[in-house]
Amino acid sequence: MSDVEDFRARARAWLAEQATTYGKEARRGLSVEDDLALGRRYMAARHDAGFAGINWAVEIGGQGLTNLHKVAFEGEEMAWGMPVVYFGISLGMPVPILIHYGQDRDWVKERVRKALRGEEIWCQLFSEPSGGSDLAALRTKAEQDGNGWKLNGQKVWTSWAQYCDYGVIVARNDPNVAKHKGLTYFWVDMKAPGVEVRPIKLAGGDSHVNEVFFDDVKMTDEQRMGAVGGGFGVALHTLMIERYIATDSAGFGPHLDLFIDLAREIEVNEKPALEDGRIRSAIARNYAMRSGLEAITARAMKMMEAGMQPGPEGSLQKLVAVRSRQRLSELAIDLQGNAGFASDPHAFVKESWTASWLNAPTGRIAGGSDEVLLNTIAEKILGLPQDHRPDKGVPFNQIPA
Amino acid sequence: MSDVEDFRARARAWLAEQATTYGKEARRGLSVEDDLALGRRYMAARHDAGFAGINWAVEIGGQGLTNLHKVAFEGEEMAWGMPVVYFGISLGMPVPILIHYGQDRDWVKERVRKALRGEEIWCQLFSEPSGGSDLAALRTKAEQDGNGWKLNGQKVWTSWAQYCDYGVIVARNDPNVAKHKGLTYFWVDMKAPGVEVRPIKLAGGDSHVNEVFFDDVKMTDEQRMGAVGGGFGVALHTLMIERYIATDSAGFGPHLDLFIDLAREIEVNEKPALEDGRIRSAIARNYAMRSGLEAITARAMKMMEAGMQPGPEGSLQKLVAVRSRQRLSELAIDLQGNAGFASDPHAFVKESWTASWLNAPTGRIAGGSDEVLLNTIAEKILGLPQDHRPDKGVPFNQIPA
Amino acid sequence: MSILYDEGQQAIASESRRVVEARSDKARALALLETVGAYDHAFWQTAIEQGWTGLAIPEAFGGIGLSLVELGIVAQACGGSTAGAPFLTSNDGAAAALLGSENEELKAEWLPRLASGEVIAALAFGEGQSPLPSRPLVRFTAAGLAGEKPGVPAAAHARIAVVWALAEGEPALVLCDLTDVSKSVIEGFDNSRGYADLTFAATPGQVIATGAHASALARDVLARMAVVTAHEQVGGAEALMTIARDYAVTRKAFGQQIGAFQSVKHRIAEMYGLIEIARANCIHAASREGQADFLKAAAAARLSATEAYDTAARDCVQIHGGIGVTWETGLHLHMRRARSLAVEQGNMFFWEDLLAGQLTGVAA
Amino acid sequence: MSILYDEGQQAIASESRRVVEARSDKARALALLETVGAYDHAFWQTAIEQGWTGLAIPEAFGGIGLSLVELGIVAQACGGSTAGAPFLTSNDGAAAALLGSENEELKAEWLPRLASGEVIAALAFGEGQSPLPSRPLVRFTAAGLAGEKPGVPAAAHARIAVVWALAEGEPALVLCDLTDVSKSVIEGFDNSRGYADLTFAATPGQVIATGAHASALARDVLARMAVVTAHEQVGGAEALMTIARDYAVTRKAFGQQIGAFQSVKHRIAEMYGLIEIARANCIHAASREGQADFLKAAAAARLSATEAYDTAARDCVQIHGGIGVTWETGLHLHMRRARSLAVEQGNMFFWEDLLAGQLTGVAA
Repeated sequence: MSDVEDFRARARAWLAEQATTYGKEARRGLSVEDDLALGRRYMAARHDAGFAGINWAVEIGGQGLTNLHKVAFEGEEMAWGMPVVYFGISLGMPVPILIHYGQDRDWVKERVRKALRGEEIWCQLFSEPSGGSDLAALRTKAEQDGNGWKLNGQKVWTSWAQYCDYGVIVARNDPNVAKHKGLTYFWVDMKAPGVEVRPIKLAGGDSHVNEVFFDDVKMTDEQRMGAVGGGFGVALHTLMIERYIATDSAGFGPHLDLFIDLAREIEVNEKPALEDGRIRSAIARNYAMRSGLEAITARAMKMMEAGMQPGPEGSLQKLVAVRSRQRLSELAIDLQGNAGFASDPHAFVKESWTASWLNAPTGRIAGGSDEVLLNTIAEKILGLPQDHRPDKGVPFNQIPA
Repeated sequence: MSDVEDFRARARAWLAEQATTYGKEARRGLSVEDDLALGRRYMAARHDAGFAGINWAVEIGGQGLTNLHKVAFEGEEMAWGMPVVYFGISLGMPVPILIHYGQDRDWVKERVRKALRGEEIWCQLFSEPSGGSDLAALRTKAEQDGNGWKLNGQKVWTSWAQYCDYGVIVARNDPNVAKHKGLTYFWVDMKAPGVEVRPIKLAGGDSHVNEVFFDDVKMTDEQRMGAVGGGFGVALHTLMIERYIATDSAGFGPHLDLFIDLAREIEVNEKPALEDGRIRSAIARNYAMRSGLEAITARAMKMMEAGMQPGPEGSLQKLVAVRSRQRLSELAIDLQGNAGFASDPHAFVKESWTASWLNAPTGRIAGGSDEVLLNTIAEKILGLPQDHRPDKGVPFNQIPA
Repeated sequence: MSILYDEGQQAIASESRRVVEARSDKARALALLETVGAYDHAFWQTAIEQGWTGLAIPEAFGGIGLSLVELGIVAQACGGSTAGAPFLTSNDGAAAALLGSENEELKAEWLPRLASGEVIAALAFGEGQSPLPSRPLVRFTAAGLAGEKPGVPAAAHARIAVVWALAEGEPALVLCDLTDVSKSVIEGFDNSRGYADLTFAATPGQVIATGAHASALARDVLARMAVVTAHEQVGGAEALMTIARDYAVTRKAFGQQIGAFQSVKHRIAEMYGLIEIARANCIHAASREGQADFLKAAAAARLSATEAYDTAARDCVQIHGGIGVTWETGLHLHMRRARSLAVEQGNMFFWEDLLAGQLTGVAA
Repeated sequence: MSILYDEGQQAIASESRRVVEARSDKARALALLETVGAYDHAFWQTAIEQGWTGLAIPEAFGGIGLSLVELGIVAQACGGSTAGAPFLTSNDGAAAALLGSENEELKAEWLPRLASGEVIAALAFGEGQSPLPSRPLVRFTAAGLAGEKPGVPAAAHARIAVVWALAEGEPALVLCDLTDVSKSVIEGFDNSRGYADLTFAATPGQVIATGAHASALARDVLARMAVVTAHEQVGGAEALMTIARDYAVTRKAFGQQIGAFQSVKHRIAEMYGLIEIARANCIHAASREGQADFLKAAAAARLSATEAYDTAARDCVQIHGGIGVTWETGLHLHMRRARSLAVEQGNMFFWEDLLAGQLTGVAA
């Protein structure tokens, strides 16, 4: 048994012990606030047990293990439905960037520890109302203000901002240069005067994303991460930093087994659904897609284990899985006929076809829309030309709105 | 019974009489040359019977009836598999344009009569190797030469050029102006010195399209149609002139009934294919698509009957029907299992699933590719913006090749 | 019946659209999503005022005496604004069932009240996953109706129901008063549709039709409701296409209108294709009311309209990006309605099989 | 068996691709399309020289003793050039069938000749539309084989066949010499595949396996051939993607590379997705040879590889426009091969049902 498999076994044993306290059944019916509180306790326990910051350096408070150990733990953890969703972005992007770019190292170490223990949460303030898929089009201004900076503007789609203590932000420090050149990266105190967070209710009824308004928010120059004007590069680094995350061939929706279980109870035109060619085809095709994605992940793990860089095909996971989840969820609802009208608006997405279907469109947009992912595959992997970009090289304040 | 229905009944009666001489069964197994000869005899008979040039003016040798009469006749004619394919483009675009723009009216009248009787065939010389979907990118040169013109260059995808007597052509008379402004339209004698026709074999094994080379081919100025530099406008007129043509919801492939007949004889996993949900779904979906296209056509006919302009949804016919025919043809082959390997390379496309499948890609490209049709719908009907066009307004000889 | 709308029909189309748009309110619709057991009273009042409730009911019974074509036109307008409750469809379906009855007393009692909108009706045909089971489990005997009908649209608010039941081994359509019937209102993703489970226990009922007559009538009524629903779906799909198009020419990314990107542009063009095919099928089906090929036409309309609405819902949201998935923007009103309408009157499997059966003569 | 190719396997991949590309000839392949009853002798000679014919046959029988993984790698190279004849697949399938036999004499007689490529084998399993009928109509009695096997790949050129037959009411795999068997060579759309109808009449045969052993063995052999074919399909799809990509960056329209249009660009990106999923499934399936989940893995590979090749064929041609449909450009070689490979070893319905059966325990 390899070191990773040994680690995986230890993780599984520990997780099994925690499940009754923190797992899916313990969480059922909790309000978001209570679930978050439970999540903070779980994070503390996870930190105590030595499963936090798995692939981070020991000096900074991590376990000093490999990406492979981290992915193995996450893969195991996912099966239990632990309340970790509030901390995923925090530990996934802002905190690693803070580790890399933060100026006051003692302060950074304290933040890392608190973030790992769920005592503090970080958000990532990138998107803006006018920006969409176009990160470099952002308008939030950071102006020199004495020795520090003054922040004004608006961000949007900021996950869990209403519960966050800190955030990382990209702002425009110079509108007179080409649009991706006039940006600078900072961390910002979410409790500072002038920061206002307004939750956005989404189509599924939940409000885990927010608008965040900055009105003359003061920052010291110590809050700057990276060079003045170097924000776009740091932002790209952020997007690259966590390439090794556990994937889910179900597209973060229900497992195919749940579909089969459902179909087993159902008739199509008064015959068992599982005998119907259309249902059989849906099951078989879905399995083939999922097994392919899982084989891609398994190969990536083997490559990491062998010290190699996994191939770019890993970038297919979200694109393929979430799109497919949307269709399968629709099908599961339709299959049930009039019985499919009933649904619990607060059901878990991985258990309820209705919740999965209602939230699938968000999945196809958040963290890189289908179209952005296709463009990335086409340009970065296949070398196809970039789309027409009339804004290229034009000073930001001269691009027509 | 309306006038059109009366006309349709007469047409049907006449066609039924001709079927044994000219119809599908009479044509089976004929070489292209023999089939063309039969076609010429049919065209003469059709002219004699008063079913030629149905919607053309009496002065020019037509019947002076409406578009509706023409479409009604074509709809009826299609069912018999008459050998008219060689004359479709000739009478559909070049000859109507000749009627509109031809300078010597007596000469024009003679050409019209011979074209209607199948004694002469006209082709349309638009596409060029470097052009693709971009008509205005053509390079064939027409240079002033004394009182006339001298033609040099190459055209491609010219249907039936090897059997043609005349053609209409667009050539570049001025490379120093924007690309769609320097074009002029002519008719050209396909038997003139310097014209060379080379058939192109297509994926299905047939060679009905050609490359045509022009090497110092002389034209008089009487051969010019429209103003010097006005060729792009005349070409667009050509593409618009025959909007009222019979449509085929089968995408010019086999009727859905043939699929049902096939499926009736077949098993899917040792059960009757017609009981399998996948096959039932394919049949039902295909029927729904076809019946929708047919209802669009029927409504367009009613509108024409009422003196109204049919809606733009008619432009969906080829896009939807041919794409769908490609999938259904694949399915029909697959369904047969090992029995589907056998096929006659010279079978009729409307009878043979293999012939239909092999030729479907040509159908999706010829006469406006899927992508061009989608762009046209998006821009012309829905008012969406044009694609980026870096060539716009740039003199032709300054566009990078 | 022509497939070309005449002037009167065109007037109904523009007027119904105008009225529905003027009286629809997104905030009200959004609030209804989170309220179990309520519906849009303002819409129903509008439907009554406009005479839509009696549109296709003969004048002799207090209706306007128009046809399925005109009802379809109004349904399309309602669909465009995700307006209303399912009653427009179900009341007309109940009226169609009654009109097929030979019981003149029953007609005289209920048709005028359906026409006026005073009474709301539900059609309780389905059981399990079948919208019209060949042998329903709900029984009708001398003791009345007994058994359960799950997830019946409009049932939460209906005064009467037309029930598909088995009476002495024979199928029957039975009209019953719901006043004393146990209703369990369903909480779901599109609450204003008034879904409820109905449990009959010694519920008195009156026979509309029995035996082969009942079977044919029930199938025709279901097909009729499917055609009305298909119009509603086309209206919804068309509204989404217009929203998508308007957004695509307004919103800019990377320095240009997003509608200039072919992934957006072609997607909207494909929507247009699906919608025009569905629309043509809908008009055709409405014009074939009472003809031998009505079932085929209804199935074609139903299949293509569902595909159009589902695709438009998916793609319109996707084109909008983040703004498309917010509660307030409300595109999810259409997304939810697309799903509820895809299931009401029978899912795609039912209609595919019915159509394939009609075309091949082979049962599923 | 690891799903990560080791150095040896990577060397086989690059070497087999190099050899196949160097020795493939488009003009020869095009000519074969119009010649009934011929195949690419030059390719087969190459396969023999390279040792591919015995790649997965044990060294004890004159083979190289490698696994399905390596055979898949070679098949992928062949697929990229629409190279070869179906014998690589069928000879290996015949060898696998023999290796599953308990008849050592039979193994000793034929395995070395299959390994050397001296003998070409066909697998005659299918009847009607089933690639493996539960009760074959071909009978094997003391009088020999009797009955017909339609459209057998490779049969036109094969010296021996492994036949799926019924022997005294029990299934059986029977090896027979085709020298005296009546072959009707089929004219079709991909003639180099050597399809022929075989008619057995008192044809002598030797039993490879009978009863449950024969059933399990036949299914395993079919799944094995499906995995080899899936690799060939992935190779073809990948070649088409590369061709499409190269064309999209070279060809210009409206003043820009056509690859800048999202309809082209996204289509190629989608191809990439389908291919990578199919490739991962193929490698996984090859590595599961002999394991309990081999059938599931084979079916997943087969389904995704067929989808990838079919989509790539359709879209690569479409991206090329007119030039894509000419005979000389030859994209139709892939289009035809995509179709023949989609049908050989059983169509999609067969594999969907087999996989669904494995996953649900419910038969079709």
